[in-house]
Amino acid sequence: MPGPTHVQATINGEEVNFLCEPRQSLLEVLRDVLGMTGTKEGCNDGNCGACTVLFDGRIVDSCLVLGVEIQGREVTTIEGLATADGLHPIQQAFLENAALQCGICTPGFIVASKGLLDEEPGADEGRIRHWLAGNLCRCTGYDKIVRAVLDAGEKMK
Amino acid sequence: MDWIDFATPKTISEAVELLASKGDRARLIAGGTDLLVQLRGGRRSVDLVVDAKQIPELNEMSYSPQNGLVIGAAVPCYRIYADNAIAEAYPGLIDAASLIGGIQIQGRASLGGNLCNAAPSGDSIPPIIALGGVAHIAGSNGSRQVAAEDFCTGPGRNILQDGEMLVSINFPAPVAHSGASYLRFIPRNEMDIAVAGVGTSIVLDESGQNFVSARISLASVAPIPVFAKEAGDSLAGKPVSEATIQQASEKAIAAATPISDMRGTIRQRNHLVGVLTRRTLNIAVERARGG
Amino acid sequence: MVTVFIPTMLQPITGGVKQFDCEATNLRQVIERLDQLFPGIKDKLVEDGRIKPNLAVAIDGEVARMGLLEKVGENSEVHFVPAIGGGAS
Amino acid sequence: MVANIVLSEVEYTHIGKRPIRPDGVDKVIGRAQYGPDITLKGLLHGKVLRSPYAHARIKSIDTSEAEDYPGVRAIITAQDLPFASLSKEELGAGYQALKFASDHVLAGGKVLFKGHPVAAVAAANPHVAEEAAKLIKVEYEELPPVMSVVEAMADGATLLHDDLYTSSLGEISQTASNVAAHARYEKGDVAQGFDEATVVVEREFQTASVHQGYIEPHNGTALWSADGQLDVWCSTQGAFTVRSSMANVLRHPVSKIKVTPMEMGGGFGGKISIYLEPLAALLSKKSGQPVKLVMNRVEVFEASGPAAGSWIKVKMGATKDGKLTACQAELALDAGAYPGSPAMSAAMCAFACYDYPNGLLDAYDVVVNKPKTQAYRAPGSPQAAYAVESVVDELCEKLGIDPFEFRLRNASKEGTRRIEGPVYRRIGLVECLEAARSHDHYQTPVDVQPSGKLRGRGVASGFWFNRGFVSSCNLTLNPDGTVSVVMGSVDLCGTRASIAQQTAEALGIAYEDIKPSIADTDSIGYTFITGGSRTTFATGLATINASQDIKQRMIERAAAIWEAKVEDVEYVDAVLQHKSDSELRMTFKELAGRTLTTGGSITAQCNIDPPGEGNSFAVHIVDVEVDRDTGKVDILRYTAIQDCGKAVHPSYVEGQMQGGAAQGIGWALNEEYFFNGQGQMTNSSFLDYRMPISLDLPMIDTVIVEVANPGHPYGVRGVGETPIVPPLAAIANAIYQATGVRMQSLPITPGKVLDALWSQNGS
Repeated sequence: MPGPTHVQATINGEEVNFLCEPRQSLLEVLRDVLGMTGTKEGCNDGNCGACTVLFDGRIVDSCLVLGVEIQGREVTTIEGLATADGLHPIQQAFLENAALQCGICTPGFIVASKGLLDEEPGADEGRIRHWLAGNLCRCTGYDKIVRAVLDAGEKMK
Repeated sequence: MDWIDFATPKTISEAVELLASKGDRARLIAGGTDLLVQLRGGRRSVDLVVDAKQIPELNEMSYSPQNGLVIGAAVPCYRIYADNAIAEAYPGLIDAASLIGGIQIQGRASLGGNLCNAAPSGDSIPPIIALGGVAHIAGSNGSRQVAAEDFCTGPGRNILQDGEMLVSINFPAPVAHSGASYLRFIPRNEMDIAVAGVGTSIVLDESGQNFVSARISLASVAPIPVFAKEAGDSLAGKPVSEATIQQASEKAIAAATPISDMRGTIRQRNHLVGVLTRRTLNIAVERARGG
Repeated sequence: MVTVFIPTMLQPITGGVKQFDCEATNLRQVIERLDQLFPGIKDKLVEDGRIKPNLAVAIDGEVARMGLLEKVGENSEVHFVPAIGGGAS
Repeated sequence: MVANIVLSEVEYTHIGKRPIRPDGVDKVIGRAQYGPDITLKGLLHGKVLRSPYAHARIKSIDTSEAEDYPGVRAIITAQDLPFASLSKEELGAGYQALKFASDHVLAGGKVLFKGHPVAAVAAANPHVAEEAAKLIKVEYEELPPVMSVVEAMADGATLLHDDLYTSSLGEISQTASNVAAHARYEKGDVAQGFDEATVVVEREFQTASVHQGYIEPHNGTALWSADGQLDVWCSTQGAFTVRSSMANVLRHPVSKIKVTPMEMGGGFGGKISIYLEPLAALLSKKSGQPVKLVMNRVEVFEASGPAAGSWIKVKMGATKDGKLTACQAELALDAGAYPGSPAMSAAMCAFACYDYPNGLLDAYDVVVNKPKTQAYRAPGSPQAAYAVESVVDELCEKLGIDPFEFRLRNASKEGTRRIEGPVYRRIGLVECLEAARSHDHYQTPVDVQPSGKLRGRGVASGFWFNRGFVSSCNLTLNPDGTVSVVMGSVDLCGTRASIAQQTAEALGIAYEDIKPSIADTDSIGYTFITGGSRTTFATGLATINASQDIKQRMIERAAAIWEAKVEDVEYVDAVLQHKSDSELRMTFKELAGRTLTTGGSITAQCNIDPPGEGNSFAVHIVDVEVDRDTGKVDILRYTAIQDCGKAVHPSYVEGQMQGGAAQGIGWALNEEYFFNGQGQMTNSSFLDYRMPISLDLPMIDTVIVEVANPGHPYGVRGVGETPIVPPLAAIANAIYQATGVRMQSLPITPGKVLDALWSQNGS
């Protein structure tokens, strides 16, 4: 059995080097290797979206990406959204609209919403609901989440 | 998950060599949205995972009204539906590419992977079959081409031999007055496995009132995706009418051999094949008349 | 007088008596009085000196929180009800 | 368009406002530490080996090969639990309870559900632990599984437990049975009641097992030190419940167990029981290192606690004027592998919305070969309401009376005696029914039907107790004039905010000046779980009481500083002032700044087990569309109306109502445990266990009806349970209006709708 693989990637704008086993998912690498636990595991099979990250600007489930696959690529996680100037407009909108209850799905929803609003800040309710179909929330019934994303879109226009 | 090795070949020949060296203990990964779940759940076991995404031919996507469409085996769904020319020429394919999983999955999952995974419920397979897709295969003994309807051989099994890989799926250029559609029935509105799915592709005559030809393919109603040839053939030369469409839907039902399981019963699935055949034919006719 | 309502399933012990009035200042006394009149009923309600774990006692509509020490008022109503588990959100 | 309405009678400064929650920022930037996020020096990772069978005897377990596997540090089986070495005599009356609790954690002689833990491994990383677990050899003797209450209660049914007898309020059956308990409630004379009725409807209903579906999997991390100190970190609704359950199963003193509750990724009642925590503890004890276990999603479905499946028969009679004459129900709820289904609370909730003269209820707690059921939002009440509210709908139809009119004629109100005895105090059911009837949703006709689609509207009501239970709060006045509130209640969804608001209101200071936090079990008085819609009410009372204490201490301190009499000083709007000398005046912050030099900190604490439960009622209205060709049901419009008492933070109250409704919609339409013939769950993933996704739901309108609870100074009742009660029946009733078919089995899947439509057409 050979040893772990060296991977170099850009995560949240910074160059990162790490060792991982090929069988470790990007989610495991983020959480267990790099200590970035903001990305959450809900199902580990691509059906809940809690582990959503941006991979070269596209949203993906990080449980369905191998850590070795991000060699030379760019990843953005929930930890990369707020800046020294403050929260990202989507984060602020989630707070103001009470769009989180337990909060476990929240990082995934916020990152997924960023993937949409960066391209389509004017997305309407139907478009938002369709875009977020891969993100499960069990607390809110989605109502306040959709309102928060609509609200954030207004601010990002 | 058990230990795996990971290789990132840059050429088809390199990939073929790697695959050949491990036989059935090696598997090509494109989006990984099926493979990783199967490896993690112990439903599939391999020693070597070979990345398809560094190989240019597998990432190629090209379309011309003359030569048709080539979709590299590793091209993710979102690239297909983001391409306006392709979306316009192959709406039936777009129907499927935009409903596999959610947006996250569509960022990774490929039609090639969907075909190789050979699930009876694979959403893109009926439209690939209906549109006359051909699988271009490379292997240590050279390359070959296989019609999509001959590609799947059983649940999770396909025609690829050890050391062979899918390079691309090629589609003929759409002819005038043609249209296609894919619909599946699921209890939720997305993120679900088809209880039944139907892909249809039709060509109308110039008047738009008669079928010239039709191909119909079914998902989730047999161990493999079904090419319901007789159902499609029954429309050739017939007028577009409720009666002919009804007749074709009955032939589609006759081609289905569903089982009862937790997702649906035999009766429900046969019924749905009829409903979806009628609905997709009507959509396809509308599309054929519209463009 | 404290009014005690006898649960349906204990009425065989009371010979069908559904209600019972007695003088008492706390729950322990209520159950002692009951047991004097209907011997054996205490064993159904109390275990190891405490109200049985699957049982709750409602006094004037409030579930007793002090166990057998719970005070009963002059005109209190006492009901024996099943304990409900922690419902939750 | 109607969205969220709050019907308030009283306005406050902080209560009823919508501030940003104190824990919000950490949760939107990914910094909040949930259970699986914890890491410790030398942390090992565990994996549980689980039974593939629903019912089998364990003949042998061989761990030798796994023990030799490189990287493995510890392996445990039931032999490592204290119960294995305790005799029946030593344990006396507690024998059976401990046996059940211990066997649930790690199977002793028998496995009773697929996923039942049999052994656990700790290793250097989770992959090695998983590989090693596969090397443990277990020999089973398969037994026939018993999967439904109907099967389990049948004569000659296979028994899960040889030593389980039916307990009927202290009476124990003579022979062993799968029925763990039977309860009966009675009032008046039902036979006579039915004789007086013009219309009698009797129907049977079944519901499938469903899961709470929290997104965060169960987890547990433990460090058992050489001196016997056991530290536990986990996601739980109640750290003290975990502590006592651990003490019980591990026979370890509570004083040696410290439980630190992490942030919680959803519970809904499912995160009260212990699962992985004792395994982590035993693995840590054996390995000498901290051990973390996290379930995968399959394990969550197969081996945590779903809500009970049920069989319920309801019979109701009413006069032609629409007055109920008699209500009768038999309710059998499955407990899973060990006793403890919510059958009794289902019975108490069944007719709680109605005032009726004659009633008879029989409730049965029945064991079956499924994972042990747990609470799920108003446990038992949704199943009961599904049956009762469906029958009420049929009565209304037969009598030709509007469903709200019928409910109002028979509504429970202040003074109505519940069948189990207690009398309602001030409740708000009538107000909810009236708000629902006059709501824009009910006043607007159902949209016209597009071709092939059938539309209909349904309504239903529901009830939950909202009992208080024990809570503790410690308040500290900080030198900068802020107040720290330490509580034992974990924060599921805004607890910090609602407690901070109540504290701010009680003290008259700014919401931002309240610093709420949640303590471990060593640092606060006993506090019962966050659940049962009790926390905003009971922990709120604790902080309000402690706040009064803080005020009194501040008055005393001001008096001491001013060398005045305590009774001459008063606290008005967060200002300390002398009643007669207007020169003597200090703001809250000024006095706070002087505390350290005038005698030290001012603190207060309150431990409370409050009376004054604020029963909550809800009424829901739903419009559905049924696809005649596919049987698919879509929710077109949804309105939830509820008496929550005073809504402390209306946004989170609305969130509870919307979330509960969404879960109820899933329960009604698609969610179910699907078992194969061997009793094995076959849909244990979020793909096949179909919880509603964003596209499945419309916006969910709410009306908060604020009928103040007289048992709380601001009128708080609690909210979280009741909203899951009405949706099941409301949707079934709407489907009936759309199709003419009564659906008597949940979930109402497209396949069942098709079958029903086919039978209706006689095809």
